[in-house]
Amino acid sequence: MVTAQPYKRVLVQAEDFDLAMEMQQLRRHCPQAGAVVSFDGLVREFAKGQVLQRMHIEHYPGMTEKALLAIVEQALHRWPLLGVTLIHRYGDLEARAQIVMVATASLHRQAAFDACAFMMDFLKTEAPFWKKEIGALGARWVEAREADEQAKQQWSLPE
Amino acid sequence: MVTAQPYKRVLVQAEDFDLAMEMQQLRRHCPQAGAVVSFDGLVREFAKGQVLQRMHIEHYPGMTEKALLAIVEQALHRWPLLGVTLIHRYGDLEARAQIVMVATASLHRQAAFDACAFMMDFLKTEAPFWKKEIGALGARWVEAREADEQAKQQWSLPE
Amino acid sequence: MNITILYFARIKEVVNYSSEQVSLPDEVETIIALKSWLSNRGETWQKLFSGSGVVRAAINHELVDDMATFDEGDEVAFFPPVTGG
Amino acid sequence: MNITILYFARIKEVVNYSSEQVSLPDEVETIIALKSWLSNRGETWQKLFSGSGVVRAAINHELVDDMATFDEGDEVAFFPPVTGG
Repeated sequence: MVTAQPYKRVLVQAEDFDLAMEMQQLRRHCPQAGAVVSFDGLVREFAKGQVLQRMHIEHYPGMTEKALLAIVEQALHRWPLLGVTLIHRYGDLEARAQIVMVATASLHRQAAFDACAFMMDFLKTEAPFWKKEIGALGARWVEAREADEQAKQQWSLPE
Repeated sequence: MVTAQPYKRVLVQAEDFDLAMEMQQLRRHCPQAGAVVSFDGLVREFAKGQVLQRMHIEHYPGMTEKALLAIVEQALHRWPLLGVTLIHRYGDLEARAQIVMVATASLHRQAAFDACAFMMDFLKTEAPFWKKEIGALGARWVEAREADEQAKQQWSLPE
Repeated sequence: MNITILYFARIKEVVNYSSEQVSLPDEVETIIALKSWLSNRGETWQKLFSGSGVVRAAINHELVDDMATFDEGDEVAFFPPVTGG
Repeated sequence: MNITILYFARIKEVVNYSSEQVSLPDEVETIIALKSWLSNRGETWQKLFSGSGVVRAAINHELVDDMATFDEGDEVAFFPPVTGG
């Protein structure tokens, strides 16, 4: 009784997004859902001990859209999802601003939780975004974290 | 730089809740959050092959509140959370109505994801709620699922 | 000893009680002994506590196992495995 | 062979280019050969591709490794490990 075509919404944009509205829309498109999981990623006020004034996010137009779609397709292939929303911003973001959201809808909770965490882990390691933190002490590019690469590895399927 | 006292909001109620408003409130109380994860549990339209007219949820007043608080305290003990919201409804719910929400805020995504999934797994096995499905073919109490008990076991800490 | 017993969900429907006050003989002070004492009420009760459907118990809002003991004035509850969330 | 090269983030700042069109000698057709060819431009380029900071590459929007080959008209990009999400 899962609808044939899952709902997909993938956006790369400078503008802010309305998490509440996006989740309502996801629910409306997935009337059979028993579970909806969302992740909301925010610019932190502190980074490496300094107060953050803003964060600049650069991306690779053209490649970004393809990378995000590929991540969503992988999730849809691995879990019985009814719908997915993925929105990632770029440009200059203030402290506490929203950076990214991923939301998943499924019949049962495990698929929604796993697929949402999976997409965040893959976003962190496969989507061409680069963050620069701008604070009182200056600007610095955020370094890729080994922990993010490890988080991705845990989703490896047995050969 | 984690605030000393995490934000806690735990409710058992017949009334519906406003997920968007609850998540805004959680974010407002956790200005240092880098990650907010939410779970929204809904009454499904179909159950065991029949169209569901409504779901009745019975609970054990007095024990329920304590069980939910204990689950939240366990999560706060295990993960560095900035805030938690947990709301569970009881009474008669229509198909597609909201049953339960859990939302977590933390500096980094892993704690928010894990704590949210943990609380749902413990809700399913430790909170005194009982669901009855009422459909065209009659009413039946939902049976406890072995899978839920197994999901809980995966959170066991080494002795 | 006097205690209050509460019943929930399917079990409440089977026994047709939601709560009752009972006066127990001195030797009935564990959950297992209480189940046995209630089973003497007749077939319905006997089936309930001996059947395949698991009956969970709580004393004063805490989940307990069959060997748990209760005291004067305690609240004991019987219910099926929970299915919330 | 003519290709377009794009640079992003820290690498863009180091080389001071965001994109360029280059005409390559015939033997330069892999990412590793292109890195070597660009390194001949001087110290800045040499340090970039030989230094400890990992430089990732993409051909036509697909992440690739050093041995990947490109063709006439392809878009090659160099950037640091990604840090989105």
